[in-house]
Amino acid sequence: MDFQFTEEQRLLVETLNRCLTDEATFDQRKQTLRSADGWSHALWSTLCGLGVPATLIDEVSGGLGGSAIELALVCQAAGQALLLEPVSSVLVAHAAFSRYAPPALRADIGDTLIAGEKLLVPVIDDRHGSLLATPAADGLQISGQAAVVYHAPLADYWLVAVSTRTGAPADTLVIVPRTAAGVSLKTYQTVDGQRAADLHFDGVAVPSSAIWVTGDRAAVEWVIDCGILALAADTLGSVERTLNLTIDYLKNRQQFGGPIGRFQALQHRVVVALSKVEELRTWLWVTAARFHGALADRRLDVRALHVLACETARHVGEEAVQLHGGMGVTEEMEVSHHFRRLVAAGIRYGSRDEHLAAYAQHRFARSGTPV
Amino acid sequence: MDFQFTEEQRLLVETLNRCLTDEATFDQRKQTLRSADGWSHALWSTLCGLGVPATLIDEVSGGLGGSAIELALVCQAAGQALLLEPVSSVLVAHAAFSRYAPPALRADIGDTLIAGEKLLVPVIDDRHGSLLATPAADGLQISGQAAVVYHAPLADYWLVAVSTRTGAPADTLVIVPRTAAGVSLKTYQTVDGQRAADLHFDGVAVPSSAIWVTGDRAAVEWVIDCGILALAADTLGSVERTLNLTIDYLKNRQQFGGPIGRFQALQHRVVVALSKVEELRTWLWVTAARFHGALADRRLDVRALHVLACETARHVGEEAVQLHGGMGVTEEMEVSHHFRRLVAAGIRYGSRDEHLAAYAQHRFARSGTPV
Amino acid sequence: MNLALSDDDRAFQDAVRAFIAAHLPADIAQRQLSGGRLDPSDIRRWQAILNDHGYGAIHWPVPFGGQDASPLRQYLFELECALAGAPPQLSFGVRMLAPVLMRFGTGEQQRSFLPSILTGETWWCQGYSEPGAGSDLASLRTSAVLDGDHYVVNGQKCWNTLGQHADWIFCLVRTDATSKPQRGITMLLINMKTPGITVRPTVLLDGTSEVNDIYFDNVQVPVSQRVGAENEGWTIAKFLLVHERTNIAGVPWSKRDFARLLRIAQVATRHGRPLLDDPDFSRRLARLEIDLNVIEYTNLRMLSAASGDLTTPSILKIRGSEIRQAISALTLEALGTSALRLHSVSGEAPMPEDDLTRGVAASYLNLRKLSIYGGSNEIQKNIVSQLTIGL
Amino acid sequence: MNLALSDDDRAFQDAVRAFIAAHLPADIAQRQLSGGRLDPSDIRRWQAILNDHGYGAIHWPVPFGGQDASPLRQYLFELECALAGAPPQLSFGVRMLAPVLMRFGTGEQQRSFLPSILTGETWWCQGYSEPGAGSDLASLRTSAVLDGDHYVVNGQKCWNTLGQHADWIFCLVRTDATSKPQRGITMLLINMKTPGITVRPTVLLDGTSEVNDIYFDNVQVPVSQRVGAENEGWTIAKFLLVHERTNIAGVPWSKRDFARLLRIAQVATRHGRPLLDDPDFSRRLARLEIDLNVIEYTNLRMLSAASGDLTTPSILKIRGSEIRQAISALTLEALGTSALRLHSVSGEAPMPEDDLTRGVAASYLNLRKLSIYGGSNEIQKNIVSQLTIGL
Repeated sequence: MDFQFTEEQRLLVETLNRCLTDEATFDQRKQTLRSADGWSHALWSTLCGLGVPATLIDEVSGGLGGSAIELALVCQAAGQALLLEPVSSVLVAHAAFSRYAPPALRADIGDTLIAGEKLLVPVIDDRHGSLLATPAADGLQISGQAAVVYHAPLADYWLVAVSTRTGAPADTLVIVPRTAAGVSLKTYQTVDGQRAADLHFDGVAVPSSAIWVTGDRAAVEWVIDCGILALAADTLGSVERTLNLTIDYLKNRQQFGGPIGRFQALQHRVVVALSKVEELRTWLWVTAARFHGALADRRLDVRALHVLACETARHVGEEAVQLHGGMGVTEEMEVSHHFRRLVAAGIRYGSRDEHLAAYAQHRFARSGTPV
Repeated sequence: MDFQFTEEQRLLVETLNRCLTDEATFDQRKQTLRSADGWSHALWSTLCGLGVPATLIDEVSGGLGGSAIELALVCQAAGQALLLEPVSSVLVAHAAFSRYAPPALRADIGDTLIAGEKLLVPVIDDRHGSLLATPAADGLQISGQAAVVYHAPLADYWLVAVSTRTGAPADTLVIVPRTAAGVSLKTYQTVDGQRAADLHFDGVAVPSSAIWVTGDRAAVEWVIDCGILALAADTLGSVERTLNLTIDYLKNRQQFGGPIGRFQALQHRVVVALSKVEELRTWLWVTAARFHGALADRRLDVRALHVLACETARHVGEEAVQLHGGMGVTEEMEVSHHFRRLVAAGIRYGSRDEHLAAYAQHRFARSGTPV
Repeated sequence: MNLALSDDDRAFQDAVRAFIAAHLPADIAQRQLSGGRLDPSDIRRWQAILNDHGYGAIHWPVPFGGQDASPLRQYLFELECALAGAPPQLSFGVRMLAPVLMRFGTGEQQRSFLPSILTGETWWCQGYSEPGAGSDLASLRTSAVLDGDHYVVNGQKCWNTLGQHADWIFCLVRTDATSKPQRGITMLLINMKTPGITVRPTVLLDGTSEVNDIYFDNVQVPVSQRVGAENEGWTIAKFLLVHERTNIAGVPWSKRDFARLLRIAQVATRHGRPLLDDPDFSRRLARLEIDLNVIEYTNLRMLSAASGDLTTPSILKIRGSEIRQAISALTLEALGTSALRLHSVSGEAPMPEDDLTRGVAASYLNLRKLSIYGGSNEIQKNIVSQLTIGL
Repeated sequence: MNLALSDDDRAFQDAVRAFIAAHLPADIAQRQLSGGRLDPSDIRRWQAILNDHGYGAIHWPVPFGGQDASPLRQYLFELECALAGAPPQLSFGVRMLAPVLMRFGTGEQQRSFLPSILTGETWWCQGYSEPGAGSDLASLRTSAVLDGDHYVVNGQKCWNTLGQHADWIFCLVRTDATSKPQRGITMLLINMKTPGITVRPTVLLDGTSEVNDIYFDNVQVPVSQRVGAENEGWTIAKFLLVHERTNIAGVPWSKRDFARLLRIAQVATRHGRPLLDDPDFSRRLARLEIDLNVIEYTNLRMLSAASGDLTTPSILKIRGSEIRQAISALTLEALGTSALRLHSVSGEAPMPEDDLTRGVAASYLNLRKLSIYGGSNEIQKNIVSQLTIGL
């Protein structure tokens, strides 16, 4: 049993963090937030130069063939640095690309994805399940909508999960160019400062060459699970940084004649937060390490991970703001930016309660009786 | 709007507390616990001398005609003093007696109940619902069992809630003498040192004169709600005392060169406990004050009360033990006795989760759809 | 014990309802109830309407234009206002400065300042906190040096709420730097137009600028604008803390927000059925409603008691803020990702502003302040501990 | 990162399983798995069996009779033992005193005391806490005065676990009252039969007497029974604290208890259907299982790391105890009132002792100790805070 990262993995993290410390500063981020596009093309180029988009593309397609561990490592760094660039979305889409994209498509767009010249992000609205595919002359035709799709406005291609039966969960994956006829979108900034959109598909034609899988709910679930893993990793990075900021603040903020970190009630609350972060860390790496294997049930691991990530995001975020006092609610403090990222993380991909219920159902329900 | 107790109510509490402070000491209790009967006939006589059994009997029958407020006041005092005597059970049965007993029975046994010479306690096993009444020559015949009935072995009469249809909740109230043919019981001490029994009814004959109500689920629910109110009041008394003991301990226990009560982390935990006690106190009196009126829905009030009482019992009990350190788990400390009473309180009359679900169902379910 | 309202109080409540139904402007109510942000002009407008109908400050004594309303009536009034969508009255003048002036102010000060508080003409703000004096208020350092018939004020205040709209500020300043921190503090009333005052809004995490830094650079304040004696400011600050507690739990606003949450739970769906029918969600709603009902009656119990337990206001502050924050959090969760939309940036179409999601995330973020300001919940716990354990 | 067991470790686990299946007495396993109380003779019997098959103390170095087992193997061994219903090994000798003797003891002490720990012949107990020195261990006052070749020991120890069955005790005593508290402490090994020792059991809230007060009245202890140098006892105590942490989270016992809870949830009913099918209950079970799995892997992560984060043992202690307590609480709740039966007092019939409810309430009560002893959870939080905030 081995919990160590490989030398390559360690190197990946070091390189990435060194770059982000230099080029993704908090001041830089505040500027980017105010920019028209809401993300930094320059920073993205730098990340591409480091090979970030190649990380999750399979080796046959020319990528680095990273696993769920690499996905989580990169997303953790992205969360620590509060990135506005679509790293997690792109990497999740690339993981799906490596597993499900048809060969012709790999040859066609693999290189531009690896280089980061073209952006592919997932469009999954599993909550509403309102994207429907119907058979068409050569392939499928898609109608419906997808709400609050992170990074959708930044992408060149969308990896879209659609249903083939009305009212049923999505079971089909197709790729749609952002410029396809019949697509419209409303773009906005989210609570955590990222760009997202509500997408509307009005009879969008999908040729059979753009269809990755059909009638395969497990494939869609796999992509969703990658997304949850990526979000949990981002959350881990964010709570780690948030906790460090809070500890620094407690050491330095003077009230009643000394640093407030000497008050035991605050100390014990920090320990509780720290303990939750430690537990999220454990389970993120357990889930990532077992993601591709047969050691455990990935569905249970991921449900548990999401429950922990939602709870930890909420708890650490709220505690950090409270322990920062008034400063915690100001735009100028980094902690308030992490807080908003954590608020969003606690909501995306379904609520903590839904995932806990799904865990219980999957684990304890017997003989088909719904729990 | 008036939250004050009447002069009579204040007097009742003062008299009772003065008596219990003198005669129901902790040392006395430890002796009683070791005694063969497990309760003190002497203390019971004293309480009878103060008129405690008369409190909830209606004035027409010669009692004091107390309301839910008096019921709660007496039970609160009983909880504070950790009474082993069947005060709460008797008072709940008396409340039911005043409301549902047939006139002949009132004339027959009213005086001995008021005097405390004969004891009547409720037998309600709503959880198992396994007592069934079938029609018989003159009245009913009861078979089945009731588990963990507090104070059943101490009583002369049992007020038994039975079902008239298999599998249905109890909807009928009858009185059964402890000595009735066909009755057997297994007696034991409970976790909180009280006496209880598992009752077995094997074709016990109930003459029609002993039937109080039939086919009236609301009547049974009213008695159950009285029981929950009494238990919550007992719990309030117990957590109040527990909190005071804990505060005293924190002031006096010396570690690291001073009283441990100067540690802020412990102080803040006391405040959280204190706040929960304050909230339980509020809701107990709101529930009691509205119990007989039309101001609110008694079923919601009582469900909420039980939820609060279970949570507060558990929280305050566990915190008190923890803050007492090793001393908290010893038999010699009063706090460990309160803790056990609170543990039992958190389990009796159904779990916190069940009552919260019932509240949600009753409050939010629409158009008959089960929530 | 009788939890029914007296006939008189019931009549008062009915009258308030009727007044609100007749006079609360529909556009204001619409903004409030749909989670829109507070418009300062709404507050002024509503204060003027209140005053026109004798509701300008019902808790004030009759000679000053109030109704001498009991704490219970104050609560009923605020509850009806909140549920109907009236904006909150600006507490700085009506609830904070006014009682201070009535107790410590000169007759001249009362005549000069009280009437325009009633009419809403003068907007007051508060200058207490400083960068180094938040929870530890007594360590404030903004100085006022007496120079003839003026004080000369220098220093910086922070966490000043809505001062960018204010006409006047009441300030705690240090007039004696040599004595122990609580001594040597004085209260001054300062016109915001006095030369030397700079207001710099602080951008908060919900995107608003609800608070400000205020800088004082040799600001001249006539001695006649001092409240009470020099170096008696701490007494006044403490008086305010004890005095201002009728609505410390914020129950009216929690009830308004909870009603909105219920509406959302009826409309929003999870797995195709109304959220209200989801077992997990309905239980959390139930648990929260219980807390809300309990805190409402804990508050009423305190208001009705001749003399309350000294720990109760702090407990109400702690639990009231926690519950209101919990309501905002559950509302956010009820809406899920659709609450995450903030600012429209797309040229093609305006951002959807349906009533349900509007302002929900911003409100959740904004309400983090509740457990921080007005004596943080940690300070409140220290107070309760001091009163009970005393160590 | 590879979370599969190595082939060697898998083989070790298989061997342990086979050994247990062949040699764990059925009556002992039955008592353990049905929530019965621990019988001291079970512990001695099982230790002898373990030793007969080379499992007496697998973590000891080979020269002393151990297997030099890695922390992971120690964990696997304890897990298999717990799940199968083996009693816990008595840690005082095997896990606490033995490493101390190996590190600080003389060759003579090692030869005298280690073998009988392995065989289970000698029952050791620990004399650390005193009435005035619980969490604040350094303030202990039991004195040892050197008199020729003996120390004369006077004082009182409390919270001594299972000392009523013990042959020997290792004790921290004060040998220098003048220096600062942590200095001046010495460790002595004392035969429990030495004149002057009185053991008085403390009755606990679950009715057991698992702990004792031990009184020392001019007890003579040969200098040869001192471990390490005089006044070096604090160093030894700290060594133990750091050393003894493989199983600090108690995961094996939590897993055993959780398995029992699952069995109960399949059999017990609520409203006529199995508790496991109740939505509320199944979610609480799920949430608890997640915590348990997480703490298991947090523990394994620590065991596998060359050098762990210093905060991790404390976190494992805190969370491990909380989770085990939560399992016992949920088990109690699963059984409802039927768990409240304690002692039969009726002559007519014996109290039912069906496997499900037996010992559940007693266990819940007994396990309150977990967050109190071995450095209370509050002390653990102080330690973590010291390591992170450092104030």
